[in-house]
Amino acid sequence: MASKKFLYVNRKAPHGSIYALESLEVVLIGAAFEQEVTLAFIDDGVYQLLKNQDSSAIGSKNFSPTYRALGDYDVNQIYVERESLELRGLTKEDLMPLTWEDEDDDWAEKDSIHVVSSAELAEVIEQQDVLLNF
Amino acid sequence: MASKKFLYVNRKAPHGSIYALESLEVVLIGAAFEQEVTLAFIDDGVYQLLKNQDSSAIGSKNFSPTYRALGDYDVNQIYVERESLELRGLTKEDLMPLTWEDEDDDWAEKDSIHVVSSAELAEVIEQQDVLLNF
Amino acid sequence: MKFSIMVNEGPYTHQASDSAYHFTAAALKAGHEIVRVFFYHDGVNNGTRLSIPPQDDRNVCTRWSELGQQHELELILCVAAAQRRGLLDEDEAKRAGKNSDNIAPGFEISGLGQLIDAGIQADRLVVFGD
Amino acid sequence: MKFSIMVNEGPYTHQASDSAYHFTAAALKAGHEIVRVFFYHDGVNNGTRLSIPPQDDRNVCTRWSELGQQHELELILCVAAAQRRGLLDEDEAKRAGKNSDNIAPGFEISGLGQLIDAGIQADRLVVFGD
Amino acid sequence: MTVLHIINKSPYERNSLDTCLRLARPDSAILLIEDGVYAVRAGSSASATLQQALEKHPVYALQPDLQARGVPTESLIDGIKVVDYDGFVELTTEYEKTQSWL
Amino acid sequence: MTVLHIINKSPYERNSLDTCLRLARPDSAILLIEDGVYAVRAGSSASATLQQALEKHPVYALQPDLQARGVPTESLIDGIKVVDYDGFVELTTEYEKTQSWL
Repeated sequence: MASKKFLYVNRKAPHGSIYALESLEVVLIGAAFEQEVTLAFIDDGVYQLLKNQDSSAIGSKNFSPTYRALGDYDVNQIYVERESLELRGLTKEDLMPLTWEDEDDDWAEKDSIHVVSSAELAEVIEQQDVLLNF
Repeated sequence: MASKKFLYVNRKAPHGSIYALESLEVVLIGAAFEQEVTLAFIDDGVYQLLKNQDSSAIGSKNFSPTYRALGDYDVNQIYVERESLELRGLTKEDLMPLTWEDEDDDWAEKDSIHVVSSAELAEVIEQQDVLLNF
Repeated sequence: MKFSIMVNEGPYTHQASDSAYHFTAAALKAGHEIVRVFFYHDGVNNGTRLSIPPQDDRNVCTRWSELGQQHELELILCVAAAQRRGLLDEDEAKRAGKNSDNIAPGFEISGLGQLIDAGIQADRLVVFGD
Repeated sequence: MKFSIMVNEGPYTHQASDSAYHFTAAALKAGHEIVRVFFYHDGVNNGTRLSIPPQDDRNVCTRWSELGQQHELELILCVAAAQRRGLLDEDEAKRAGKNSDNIAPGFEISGLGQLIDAGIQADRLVVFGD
Repeated sequence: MTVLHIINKSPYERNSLDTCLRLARPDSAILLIEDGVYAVRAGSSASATLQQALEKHPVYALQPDLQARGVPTESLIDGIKVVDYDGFVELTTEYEKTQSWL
Repeated sequence: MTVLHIINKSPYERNSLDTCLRLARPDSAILLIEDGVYAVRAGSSASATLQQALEKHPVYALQPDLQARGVPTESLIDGIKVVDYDGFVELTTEYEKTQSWL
């Protein structure tokens, strides 16, 4: 079966609704399918990657640490739209560091997060075969 | 039991979601309770009152004519925010005519819809006892 | 003070039910009276006894049942909203010729009039939704 | 052409399920193949057999069942999403010690892998949601 | 690959149309469905945004959703094409993939 | 009667905060909960709106929701008061009714 390029488009804030958590569940399952996987975080979706999230006081599942495991699942193409960050007064430093180890480069630790312009993200979208929207 | 002033605040467009229809169901039931009832239509809520809605082609319940029955249930205080209409390129003429018959004025037919400014609507909100939000 | 609570969204999907739960628990702790918790729109989905959340997550539905039993709360699902969405008690299931029902202990199905009445009886009605 | 459809919202509350239904019916009418309809998030609530809509309204859940049986469609409810929200088939109900189940004829509960597979198998995946 | 962008939200309620326009490339089209069709009315504050969209993309609106909402065809901004569900299906075959801005 | 206005939506996603400010009278207060708390961050594009709000109304934000979302207390615009669920209940008793801008 030919490999397809899957893009997960995340546009919703976490905690207020379940879309972020259930999107992450698809990504983790999907990682087993040997397709090319890319994640995009746009609009309020960028809030999913904020540091220091701790949902213990609202009693819901604390899924924020799971993003850091994505690298181990070979999910390391993570695009964040710069315009969305800027509008919200955020920079890359406000996001969790997400990294992966490059097998082909002596397991060097590399950054999974690419902060890109709208124009660059539009190209990423263009290259995909399947778009899943959350 | 003391009579209370109930305000139904409608801010969502009809058809895309069920809130408008289920709000109307509360209003109709509530009309039997002998409380003072006022309806406010703000933001996309003003679309609920547009003329010529016909949901037959999407196969969902065509509840738009029900608004015209509100007068018969003594629901005749209907406030529409002017700013919300204007932003959407609408005027009162785009809305269904909603009327009631005034028992104390020889059953004269009167207009139920009051198009008001934000400031006037703020005063209407101020006067209420219970706010129900849809 | 007397509170009524309205919950407009189902379990897990929106935070509304969680926020309403924490608010209700805090109000009870502060000694306030809860006249009624009224579940409307998708809120009726909080009343299912068939939910099986993951073990590392809270059980939204059971939690309402337990708070209800502990404090003798009225947990009311709107009948019209519930029927549309497939939430039934034993009586209604029987009446409609359905071979099973799914509402959880402590929840009751009743009419929309209970919402208006909740607004009349309480000093404050607080609405949680999407 | 081969289509897969994803439905992310429950019956009645959002139009997503209606739009997906009309789209699927139109695609079938045009001679296209539907690989699978995958119900996720609150979309799993479309799979209940306990819904009793008012007589003057469409029956969203039954309509999916019927379209499915007519065209031998795969109507898949995501198991994780379904368990959270209280949608169970007989096997799962038994396994979890629940005394009733509620899924409608024609619907099947399966894993999230079926969504990925739907994306792989189909020429087009169309998503309907809120 | 060409994209059919699907917008189902009112432009007054959500930012999906704006975000779509920021990220849609010239060879892609826009389809307004559900509450997305409220954007089509000439003389509304969303019409400037839609005019902009029309300069770069074909824009379609779903007839059954217009009809349900009482948006008259004669109120439509010039250039918007109206389709039914059959046309919706056809559009998804003409473009290589769909992006639903939920 | 005084009103406690409750905002549970992100200012980037919905217009509830803007509408609330248009319709809130001076003797009313604003409480940000759930995704509404994203409005509090100094230096964001919503901060101008919130500054405006603070000139007319007491503004509160719910601590458990700030914490869940990783919004640090030191990033808050000056003047916003932080409350927990007990404080939320207290606020609803201090104001004569609540308006949830769903």
